[in-house]
Amino acid sequence: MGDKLLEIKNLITSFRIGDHYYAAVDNVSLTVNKNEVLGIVGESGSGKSALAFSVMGLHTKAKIEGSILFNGKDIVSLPKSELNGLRGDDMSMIFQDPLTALNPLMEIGAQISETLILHRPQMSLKERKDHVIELLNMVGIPRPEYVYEQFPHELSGGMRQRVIIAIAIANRPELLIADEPTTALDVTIQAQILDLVRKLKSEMGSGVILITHDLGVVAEMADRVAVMYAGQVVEIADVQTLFNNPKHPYTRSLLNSVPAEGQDKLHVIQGIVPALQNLPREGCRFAERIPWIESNTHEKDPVLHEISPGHFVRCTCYKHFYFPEEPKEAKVYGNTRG
Amino acid sequence: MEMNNMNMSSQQDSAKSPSGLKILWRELVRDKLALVSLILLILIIVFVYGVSFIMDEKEIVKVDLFAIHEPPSEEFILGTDYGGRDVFGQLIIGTRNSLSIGFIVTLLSGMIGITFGLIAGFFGGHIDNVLMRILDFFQVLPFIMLVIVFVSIVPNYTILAFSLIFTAFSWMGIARLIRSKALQEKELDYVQASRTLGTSNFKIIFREVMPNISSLIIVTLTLNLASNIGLESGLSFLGFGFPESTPSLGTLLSYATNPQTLEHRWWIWVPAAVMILVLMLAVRNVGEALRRATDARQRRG
Amino acid sequence: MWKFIVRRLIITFPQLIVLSIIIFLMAQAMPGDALTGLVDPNIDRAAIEEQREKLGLNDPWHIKYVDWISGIFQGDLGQSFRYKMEVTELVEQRMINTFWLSVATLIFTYIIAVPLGIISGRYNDTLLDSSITGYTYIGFATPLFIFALVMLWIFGYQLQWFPTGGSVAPGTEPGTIDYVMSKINHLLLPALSIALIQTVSTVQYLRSEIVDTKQRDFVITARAKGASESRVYNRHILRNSLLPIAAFFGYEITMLITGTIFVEQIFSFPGMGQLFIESVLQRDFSVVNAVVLLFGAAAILGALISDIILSVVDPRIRIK
Amino acid sequence: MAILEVEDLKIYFPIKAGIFNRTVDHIKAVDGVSFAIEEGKTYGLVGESGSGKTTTGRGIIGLEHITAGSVKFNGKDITNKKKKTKAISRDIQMIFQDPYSSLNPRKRVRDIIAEPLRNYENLTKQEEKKRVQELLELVGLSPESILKYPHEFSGGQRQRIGIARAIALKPKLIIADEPVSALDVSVQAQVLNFMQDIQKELGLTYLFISHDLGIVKHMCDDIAIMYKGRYVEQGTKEEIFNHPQHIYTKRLVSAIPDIDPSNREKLFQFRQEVQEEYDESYNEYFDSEGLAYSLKPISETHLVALPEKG
Repeated sequence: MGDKLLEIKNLITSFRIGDHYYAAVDNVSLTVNKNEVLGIVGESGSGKSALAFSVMGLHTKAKIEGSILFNGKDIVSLPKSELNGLRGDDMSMIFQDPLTALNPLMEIGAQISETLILHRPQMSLKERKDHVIELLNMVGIPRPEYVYEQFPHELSGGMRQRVIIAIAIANRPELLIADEPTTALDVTIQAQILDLVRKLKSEMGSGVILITHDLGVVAEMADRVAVMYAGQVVEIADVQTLFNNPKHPYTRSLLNSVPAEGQDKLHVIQGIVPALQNLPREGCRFAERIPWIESNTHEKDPVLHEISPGHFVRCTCYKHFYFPEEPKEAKVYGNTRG
Repeated sequence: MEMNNMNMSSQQDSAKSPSGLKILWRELVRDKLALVSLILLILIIVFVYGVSFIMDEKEIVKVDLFAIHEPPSEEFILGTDYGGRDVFGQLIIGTRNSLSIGFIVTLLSGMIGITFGLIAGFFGGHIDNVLMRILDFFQVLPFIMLVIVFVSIVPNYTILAFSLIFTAFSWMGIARLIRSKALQEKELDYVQASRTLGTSNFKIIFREVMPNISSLIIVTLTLNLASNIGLESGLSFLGFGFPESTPSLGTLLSYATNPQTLEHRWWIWVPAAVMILVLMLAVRNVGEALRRATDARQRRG
Repeated sequence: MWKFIVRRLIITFPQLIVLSIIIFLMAQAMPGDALTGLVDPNIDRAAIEEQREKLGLNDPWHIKYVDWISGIFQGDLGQSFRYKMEVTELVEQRMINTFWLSVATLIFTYIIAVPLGIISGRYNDTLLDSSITGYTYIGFATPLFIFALVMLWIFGYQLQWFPTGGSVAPGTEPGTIDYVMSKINHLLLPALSIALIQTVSTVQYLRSEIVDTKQRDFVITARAKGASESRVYNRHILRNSLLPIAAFFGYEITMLITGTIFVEQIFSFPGMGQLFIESVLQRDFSVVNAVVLLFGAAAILGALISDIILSVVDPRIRIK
Repeated sequence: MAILEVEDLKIYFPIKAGIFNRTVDHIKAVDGVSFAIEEGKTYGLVGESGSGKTTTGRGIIGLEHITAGSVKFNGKDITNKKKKTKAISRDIQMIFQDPYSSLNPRKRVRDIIAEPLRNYENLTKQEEKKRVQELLELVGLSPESILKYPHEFSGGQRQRIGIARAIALKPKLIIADEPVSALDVSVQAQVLNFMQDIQKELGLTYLFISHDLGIVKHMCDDIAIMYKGRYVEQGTKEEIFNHPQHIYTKRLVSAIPDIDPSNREKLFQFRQEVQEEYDESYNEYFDSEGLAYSLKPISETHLVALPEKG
């Protein structure tokens, strides 16, 4: 294991709906090391974006409990001014929707410069402009001097996403959080953007949290992967293990539901992702979606079990899980290596 | 993330009651101020229409030179005006008239505006372009001046003529609103789906699109009702509203342009002013509460 | 941007022409014509008819329209039948009065609207916001003429802080400081009356713009850059929310016209609005037409100006 | 015999500009597209945003005005809306992308599914109700849900309601426009499986429009790749994925993320090579306007847009 850059301990992020608080992120503990890509996978409503926003301190109305240690310092309780010193400098974020994440009334140059003004006030005007142009070059924008004076509406989606990346890497952050960075983009543009993120990461040696619902993107990008379901991490492993030897029923179901070579029928996960206020708060949260698995195989209060070094799985039901389409025996013995 | 949060709560809300109108009603009842306003409004309407039914309007508007400018007394609850006419009676009948004209104009201009807006928005393109140029023009005109001029040049001036003139210049606001909403709506797949299923344009506009903007229509009509009551009394105040023989709240207020009346004979104009204020506030409260109910972002948690 | 402005101008001309046609037709529908008030009733009919022919009053309507419109371009708005003078002359002083009243009103409107709107939007759902929203509620529900009457009653008659009528104290010499001060003094109460009512729509508009902008994604981007809350507001939210206010200017002008008609009447302020009401009541139609034409043109130009301002400040229109 | 034949389809949108807002140019959303679909097959139309794939589908069903070319259904020309008989209209139906907006939120499930029945068939109330219930059962929803409103269902269930509506008239051809791209991964599987099931059951033909090559590979028999309104390549699934000929297709195929992390380095390498080839040979494959050439057959089923010289 490398150096710990970010350590999230027992994080609970809750939102108020009506008179109650509901935890969208429910007791999540994760670490991100330097020069490592941690992929966080989950469907909508899994709490993955809420987790990212918690790390960046971007929730304005959520209740946050637990601790987030960044380079050993807890940033949950940090005063706003100190947090602002970190954001955009030591840690930064790439957003999902390049169409709305840029200020429509500000020139591209000014939007990138802003983050330099905030964190490197000693820079002269000229230095700053040179640096911005260099950044635009780095993220692969042609004719940077020209783009510097353009407005967001004049750029394509892929170009805007590059600008957002330029903003994020302007101060060479130690931690880069990418929240569905390619979801809104075409597949060829996606390949380019992922390539860019990969290149920048290895140049800067930053830790990266890559949040996505796309298993293919994670398989390509991540070193380690955390799978989230209903606000909890249900499985963590290095990327090879997770894709080649997945354990948790949810992970396995998810992997079987995307089309792959030689697959005749896709696996269908029964039921729906419950809404935040209807989340099961006791027992295995995935239990109701695998009703054919006997209920006594679930733990009462499921915890993460380390089944091999670095490979954690929540609940004990994974030992007994099989797909209903397949003969029960074959799978139970064939896949349980423990 | 905040947005996410909101979506969740609005999903929950809509899951409970299927129809938009029911949501509107529930929000309205939950909003204390709006509920009080609504009850007050209903009381005023029932009272005014009820009392004016048993009142002798001819008697009230008859000039009585022996009872000029009498302060409130047992005979005249709110005194008399410069013609010796009973102010209380005029207030009741004036309120009734103002409300009636408010309803008529709101409905007429609403019908024109909604149809105009739906057609412009749904068909878009050239039709929309032409209709919007017409609307732009109407909207930029100094509405009140044109109404005044038309009122003054119409021979055989009646309440009907007044409502028609008023309507002719007050359908634009709702038309613009409905049009922009219809533009958004028609892009939604359910409209496209109806087209592929062989449903006619007329049916799509009035059976598919219109129910989906019904809450917007109700909100706008309510708010328009308030402003139409205000505008009618304003016009009557200037002397271009109801014909002279018809009592109106604005007419009572116009007596206050006489400094003597303004300073010393409060009973003539203050009740009318209060009545207009109460009516407009009450109607607006109801309208704003309805608006909040339709606007998910402003919905109270 | 230039294309936008030119296209906008091209829309404006037909608007002005249609306005003039409507007014012209209105004038045709009005009883009497230019001769009605001028001619001695004892002159025999044939002579009147001759006179009519000479003046072109029997021409077809489109020729009369062309005559009328070319007259307007030469500054000829006709004769006032009541004052027996050129309408242009009659209107001139009134127009100056109304102009200054409008300027004062606009200044008050924005002085009130901008801070209230910003506070209300930034601290939405606080007590401060509720009280500002409460004010807009009442403002929306109060007809201007009632409010103006009450203002006149309280500050004019009861407290006697302000004059109750006219545009200048009688006897003051034009050009002196006293004259200017008296003019301003006469403006304040009517202008404030309109502004306090008219401003509520701007306050509400600004508030909802800010509340909307606050939830936009680029604001989150700005926070993620490490910008302080005040910077987020000043650099991102306010700039983006104030811009649509420019688009509101045209609407403001149209509202102002309605405002002056009521307020000038109530405060006996000798401006265009009062002239308009007087002339309608006295059926002095050449004056009525002139005033409607001027106000209508002002409203059309106000809308034009606000669109041009918007096109200049909004890069999405400016650069295309 | 082909159930649908599209000949040189062109759909242009006017670009209005200048002071008088006159049409100065056209966006060639669909620019000379020809293809045919065999009955009972699934034909995939793939492209990135702005490629014209959706416009093609909407043009065929009559939601867009066709500028030129012809569309034939079972040999009958249906290019012009007026020539399209009611009988043909009911044979072509559409499934929409967004299950949230494609169902009118103010209508009950019964009225939603009955809408096509009311337009084309004269059923009594009882018959209609029975048909709607049958359809609901067919798509795996309980017949009791006829009184519910769309928001009471999940995304996948709504999409199935949309499908029930589309198959109510027993159509022959269904145009599916990105039917699963608005859904979560686990729900996608549900809808895709279901579409395959009813295809077998009702003998449907699909025109399957999607940007997701993985899903297209799973669903389709024949695939066409579109770029800027033109076809760049058409062939069987096998030909497109294993032997792509056009550089654009190669690039698109290489950009698909692989779910196996051990292939990672190989894939980067491959993608790099394809990108280099793309940059080098761009001018060979595209004309001076950056558009694809017309299709040339390289085998019986495989067509590639190559320049004249071959």
